[in-house]
Amino acid sequence: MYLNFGVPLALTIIGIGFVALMFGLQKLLAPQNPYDRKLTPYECGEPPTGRAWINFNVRFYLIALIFVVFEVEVAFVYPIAAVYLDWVRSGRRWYALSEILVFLMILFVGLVYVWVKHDLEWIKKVPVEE
Amino acid sequence: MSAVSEYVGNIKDAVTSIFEGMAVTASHFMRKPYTVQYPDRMPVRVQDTLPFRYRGILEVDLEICTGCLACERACPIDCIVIVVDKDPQTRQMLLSQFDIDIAKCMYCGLCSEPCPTGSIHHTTEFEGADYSLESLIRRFVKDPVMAYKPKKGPETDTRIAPILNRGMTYLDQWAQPGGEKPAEEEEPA
Amino acid sequence: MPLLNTLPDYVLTTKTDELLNWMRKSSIWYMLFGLACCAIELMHTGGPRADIDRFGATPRASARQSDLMIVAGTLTLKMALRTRLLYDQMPDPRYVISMGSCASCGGLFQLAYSVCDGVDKILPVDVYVPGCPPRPEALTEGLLKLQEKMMTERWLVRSSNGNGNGKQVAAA
Amino acid sequence: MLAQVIFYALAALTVGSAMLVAFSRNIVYSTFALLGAFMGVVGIYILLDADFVAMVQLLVYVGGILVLTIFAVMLTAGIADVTVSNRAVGTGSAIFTVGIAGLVMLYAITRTQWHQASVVTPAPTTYAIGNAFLGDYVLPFEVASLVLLAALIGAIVISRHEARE
Amino acid sequence: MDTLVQNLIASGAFGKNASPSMVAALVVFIMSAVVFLGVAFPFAGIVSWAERRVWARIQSRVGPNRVGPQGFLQWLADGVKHVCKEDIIPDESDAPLFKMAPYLVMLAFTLPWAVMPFSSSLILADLNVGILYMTSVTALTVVAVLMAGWASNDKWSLIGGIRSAAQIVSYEIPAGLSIFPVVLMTGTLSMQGIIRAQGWAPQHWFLFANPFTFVAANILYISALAEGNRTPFDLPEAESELVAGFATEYSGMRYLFFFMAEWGNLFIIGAIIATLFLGGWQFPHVTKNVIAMNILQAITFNVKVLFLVFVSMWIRATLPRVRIDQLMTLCWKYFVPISFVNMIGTAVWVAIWPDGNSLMGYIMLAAAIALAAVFTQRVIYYLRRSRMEVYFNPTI
Amino acid sequence: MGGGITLNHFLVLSLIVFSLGLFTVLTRRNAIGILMGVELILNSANINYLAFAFYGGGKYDGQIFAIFVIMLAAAEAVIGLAVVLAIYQNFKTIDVDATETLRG
Amino acid sequence: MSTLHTEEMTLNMGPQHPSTHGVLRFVVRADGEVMREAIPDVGYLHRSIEKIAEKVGYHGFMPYTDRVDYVCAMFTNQGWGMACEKLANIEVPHRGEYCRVIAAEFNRIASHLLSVGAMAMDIGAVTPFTHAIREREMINDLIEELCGARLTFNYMRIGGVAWDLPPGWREKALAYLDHFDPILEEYNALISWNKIYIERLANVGVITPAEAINYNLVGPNLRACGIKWDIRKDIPYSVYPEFEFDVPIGDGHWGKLGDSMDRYVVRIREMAESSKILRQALQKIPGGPVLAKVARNFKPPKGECQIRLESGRGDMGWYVVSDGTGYPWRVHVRTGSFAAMGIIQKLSAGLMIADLVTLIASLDVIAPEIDR
Amino acid sequence: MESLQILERVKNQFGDRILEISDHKPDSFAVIDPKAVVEIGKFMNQDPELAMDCLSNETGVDYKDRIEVVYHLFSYSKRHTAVLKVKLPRDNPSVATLEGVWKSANWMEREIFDLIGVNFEGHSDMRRILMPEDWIGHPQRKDFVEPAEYHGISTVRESPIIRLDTKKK
Ligand code: SF4
Ligand code: SF4
Ligand code: SF4
Repeated sequence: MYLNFGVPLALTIIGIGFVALMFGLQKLLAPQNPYDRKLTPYECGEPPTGRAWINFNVRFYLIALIFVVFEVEVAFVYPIAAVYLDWVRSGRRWYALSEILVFLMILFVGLVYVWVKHDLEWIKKVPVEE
Repeated sequence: MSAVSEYVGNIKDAVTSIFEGMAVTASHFMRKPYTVQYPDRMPVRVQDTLPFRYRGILEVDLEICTGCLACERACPIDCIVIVVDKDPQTRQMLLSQFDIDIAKCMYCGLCSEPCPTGSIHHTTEFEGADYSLESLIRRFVKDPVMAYKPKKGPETDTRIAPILNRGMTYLDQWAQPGGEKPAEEEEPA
Repeated sequence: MPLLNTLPDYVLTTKTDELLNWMRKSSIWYMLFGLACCAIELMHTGGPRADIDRFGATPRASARQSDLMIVAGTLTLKMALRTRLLYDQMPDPRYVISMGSCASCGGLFQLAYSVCDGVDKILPVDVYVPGCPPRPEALTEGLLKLQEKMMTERWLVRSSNGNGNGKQVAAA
Repeated sequence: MLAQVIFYALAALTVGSAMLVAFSRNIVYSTFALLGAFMGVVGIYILLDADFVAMVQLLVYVGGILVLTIFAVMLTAGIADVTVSNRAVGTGSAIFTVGIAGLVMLYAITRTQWHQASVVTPAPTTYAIGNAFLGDYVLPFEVASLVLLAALIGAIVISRHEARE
Repeated sequence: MDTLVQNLIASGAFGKNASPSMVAALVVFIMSAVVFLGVAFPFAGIVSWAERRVWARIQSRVGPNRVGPQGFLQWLADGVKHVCKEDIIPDESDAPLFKMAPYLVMLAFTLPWAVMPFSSSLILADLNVGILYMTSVTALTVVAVLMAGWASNDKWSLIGGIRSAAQIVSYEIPAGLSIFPVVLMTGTLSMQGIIRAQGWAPQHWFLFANPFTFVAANILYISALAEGNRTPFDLPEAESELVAGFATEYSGMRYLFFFMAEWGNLFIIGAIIATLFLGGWQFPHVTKNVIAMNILQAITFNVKVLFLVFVSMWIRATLPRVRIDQLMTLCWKYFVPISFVNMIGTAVWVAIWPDGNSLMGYIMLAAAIALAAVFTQRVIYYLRRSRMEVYFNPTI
Repeated sequence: MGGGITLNHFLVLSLIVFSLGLFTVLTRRNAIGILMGVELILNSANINYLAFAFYGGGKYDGQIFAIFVIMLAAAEAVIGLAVVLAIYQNFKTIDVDATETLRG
Repeated sequence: MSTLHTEEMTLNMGPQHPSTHGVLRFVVRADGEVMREAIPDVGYLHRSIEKIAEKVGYHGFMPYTDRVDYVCAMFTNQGWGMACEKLANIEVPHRGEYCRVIAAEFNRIASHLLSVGAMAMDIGAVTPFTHAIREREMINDLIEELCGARLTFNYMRIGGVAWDLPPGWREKALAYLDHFDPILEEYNALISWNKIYIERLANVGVITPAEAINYNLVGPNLRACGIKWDIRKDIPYSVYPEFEFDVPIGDGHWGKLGDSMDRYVVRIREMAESSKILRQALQKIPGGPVLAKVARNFKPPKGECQIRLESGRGDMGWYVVSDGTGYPWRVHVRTGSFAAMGIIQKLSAGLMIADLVTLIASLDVIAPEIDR
Repeated sequence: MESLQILERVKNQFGDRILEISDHKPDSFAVIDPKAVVEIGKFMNQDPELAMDCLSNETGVDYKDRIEVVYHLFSYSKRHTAVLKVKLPRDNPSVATLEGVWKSANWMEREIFDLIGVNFEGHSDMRRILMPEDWIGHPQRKDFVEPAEYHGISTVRESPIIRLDTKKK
């Protein structure tokens, strides 16, 4: 098993090494001619107005909140899904099935709740002009 | 429409419409491309396939240019420069300069309409890309040439006759909208 | 430390140069920069008939990833400053094709009060394509001309003629 | 030997990133440094023969919590000017407290004689965990889903009244 | 791979007292390098060329055909060109993060190849959490994209990065849920195990095992496309809205790595689907020869994957782009509930027929063939309908 | 696990991570920073669980506990960040001290 | 979201932006993905054509009219011709009018093709765009054979058209129309009825009829609001009364009345109508000259007039003041895009950034027509 | 209704505020008092007989001695059109805006302000629309001279062709 997980390690090293190598090559082959106007942010030809590092809209944030919960749920279901077949084979199928159903149902309730409470909608209200 | 049937209906619409779209693209995948593999991989030059009326880069046949300056006057943006002056001895019109700035020209064809002999005319040539603007000036007069004098009756000179012939056909087929007579152009605008 | 135009002139190095130039010229990404009527012909050039993608030239939206700026159309004074900025934001090596009479010298709009007669007043232009508008084939020919020019460039080899890599345009 | 190298590398990654999290003056750097810490911990888990847990860590921490945190940073902090992490507790006192606690625990660790069983050969753990979930730990398992549900609804309710106005 | 290492040591290729771990490390390293440089990297390039050709053809163009035979080396030209490009780091940007993002992206693109089951024995590491590993390493992409978008300090990049992140994380849910039906039916997480549980014949593929898996396969494919930022979900790179999305400020090599990762992910998407639902490398036992068998299997696998890659190109050439709110609606209101239903349905199905229902396989297969027939009929209709011979240009 | 890596190695490692997490919690005034510290602490706890499980002879209870801890961590993060959000939009700041002063 | 006071961010869309057709600029004040407003900033293509008219004579101005709206230059040509003819009241020969109509309708198809294609591309589907370009290429071939240029035609003259139809042209044109109608259907199957496409367009940028008139929207944009108004029918000019065609109007079938989808569909249907007109015109084109006699130094009497015609972007007005000399005193073009641009700021509030793109595309604004 | 009748009707309504009605072919027009623009506009917009619901065109003309603003009104319901004019002095001309009556006036007036230099009182944002903000002068005026350079970009370009003059003509 360590051997197996050695592969990702090796791939990591290789990938990073590859990228670094390419950058080295670029350092050698590419011209470097920076000057201040070249380094300004790209704004379709306009001089930039306002900074980009601003507080972004919350909308994505709620999505992320919901996401994390379901992600954990997915993580939980993996092991039982893996053993489900054995349990079915060994004749405790309805028990296992009910387990899974209960677990999923509880979370499905969560989804339904979020849905009916319109927290999945993208609120396209015009923000009030102050 | 109730929510559920709408839900299902949306799925159905999406699937069917995407199905149709994929069918169309698949059919296009089977068709042969519409590309003209300019410049190298094509049987004929593009220039030869262009219609007769195509307004390409201008060309002047000095042999039949009468030096009437009608084209220079007709050009809205003065990209034709003609210098023609009388030779003191032979009382002949002498063309000493005939330049066209094809970088500035807008290929509108207004200059070739009034030309009495069809000397200045558009070709189907369009390849003129170059590295400098100076090389985009077409200089037709190398050393001063005598301007052409329209004769009564048919052209006799065997060298000029075919050229004049071309010019006249050009005028008939192309450059004389509504049978407007070139005679009218003589009066200064 | 880039070793551009530093290597001596051996067969090997020149061959390498040729290879690099060949690769570079076969993948010219041009910036979507249609200004006026010529922009339509620019679209057509990317379109099915005169498919400029054959030469590996694809449009890019961002100046950061484009090698070629095809100035397609009338450059008004109001636009000129932006154009300059966009050109500045392109990474070296970068090239400019001036497409059409307007871009080359103002063309029929030299009479106008609000038009910058010719893009070469603000940018170094590599290839001028005459026409109003140039038909797609003409633009393709302009691209081929540009490729010829790129082939003559010295990349790694020390450049005897002033034909170094790209055009190291100084800040302006 | 190799195992040692790998262990120390991973440990270095973890601790280094953790230090960046702790000491960086730019909260965005701290957030992205968290990624390094999590990845290092994933490696440690694998060394500890817990491949499934490692994957869950990757999935939940890196894929979920980290992203959530980044969003939170982008949303709340006026990022451009959060280069200072001004102290709630003075750094000195903090270091003092942490130092004391750390020393105590270090003492405990080194002094205690842990009962160490003979190391078992690594074996796939997913099935064991799954069986446990369906068997002995079935109650916590179901409760977990309830906890998640509560978390979901709670989070939504908390951030509800600004979703509407 | 363990066996390989044992054999090597036994054969004494590394001298008498070679430390096994060292040998193993060496072997692993070399094999990984071979797979990455020999398969992943070229594929990423070639598929970019292939997509341009396919795309062009669908748009009745020709596409790049000048560099090498049929322009096959176009990808190389692009690569070299980008190496020769100046590398701009905008001075407004956050340099360390700006430089780090490409590394992360490449990492997210390299790691999945560890469990790529090319054939019955050609696999780097048959992790017994393989599929879980496959799905969870994509999480790195999210962080990388956010990093790039934020570090560029450019508005287009920021919006692009956040859009991309929100989209990827959202679609991880239906993707994860759509994997469960297969896991439920096989009871294993390892790629090889899943493939072994299927047969070479289509009716033994999980795609046709039962209606739920069929739906699950489609959902998984679409979600994977969404995670790979492919049309119709290419909002982050939406050229007409956000200039080039989170990569707007990147130039030269740095940009190319984002580019490469996107193309390379296509193969990974295809591989996941092919493994889970299309029977992976399964091939009838025509020969006893292990080598030949493996080659055949590898070919089968690659054919399946490439077909899926082609389909994704085809979709990209067909569909318009959805809006961000529609994207989320599609994910949370359509895919997630349907995946829930899928999962429960499969659980019940397995509870009833633990060993699958072979009759169903045939029925589903027949249905699929009928669908394909209808499709062909439509295609022929359009071919007949249009009179493409009306070209006025004699040179065509 | 060979190579002379003993239980203590892991314990010390987790100790260091824990201390750093504690330090973060103590010194950050930014609520999100505090949450990050908590995540670090939970990670160190997990390392301990797994280490004990590993060296304590192949029982999987440790791993199961670790999974539950991860689950709780996720829940905690969700709630915590939601609270951060609420605080932020009530007080326009996530400076914990400031919120105390503002409250009431 | 506004209670959460996420800072609003100011985006510059354009002047160099893939979506803006030609060089337009929008200052977008966005809150996350939702726009508060998008302020158009035009003039990047102001080429002072109206002023140039006072320098070059009446004939010499004809090529410049091509550049007023290069996507459908026939109409600008025709407009200038009609204005001058009305000033000097010149009678255009019957065949000349037919030639004008034929050329113009072909050009209308080309213009609408570009419009719908660009719209599809803005929504992310590139294939429809290239197909539209392909069809345009064929139309260009036809027009090129007719007048020698692909884009800047300079085909019409004061008092008619410059050149008669070349021999064999009618057959080609009819053959093309036979090819075009199936292509249109195919195009619809490919993109128009695509679910995603409809979802993107329906209920976006809804314009009420009253607004449309008040903002002086014209052409397809006006008809999309359900107002059956077409200069070709309602203020007949040229020989349009001789043809059978009907005026497609928007019916909020996919969403509200007057949304982007309606505008799109109106354009699609107008292409079919144009092809109808073309078939009739090509069938019953009379003989005779194509150009009335007009002196080369054309001097209309003192006076002023305004003419209106239905261009690809709708009601185009040419206002000409003549002082009796060979040079016009003042020329003013009132174009559809200029008016359409004026309404964007109002419509944009509350849309998403992605919607702004489709809104611009659906209004079919063309930079030179705004700036001239 | 015929254009002239319309103008007559307006004349009856407003009397001497209509300074002049010209039936000069082809387009007849009425010259009105600049101060009365808004009320006349309102009247023509609301009067059921006229119902001029659309200001189809508004433009400025610079005659060398005066500046005229021309309004082309049109009625979709009645399908008739009318032309109004106001004559303004050439130095700082100014007239009330019609934005309140017809929204379409907004941009057209901005254009007139930009190119001719008529100032419209009460206009919501009287900025330059076509020319750059920092442009000097109003180009459509007859006496406008093109500046030699703009931000360092010279606006003149000599033709590359040198006319070789052999002898004076
Ligand atoms: S084509 Fe037009 S622009 Fe060119 S020279 Fe002739 S008249 Fe002048
Ligand atoms: S109009 Fe013709 S003949 Fe007269 S000068 Fe020009 S080219 Fe010569
Ligand atoms: S060169 Fe001609 S076609 Fe091109 S932009 Fe200028 S006027 Fe338009």
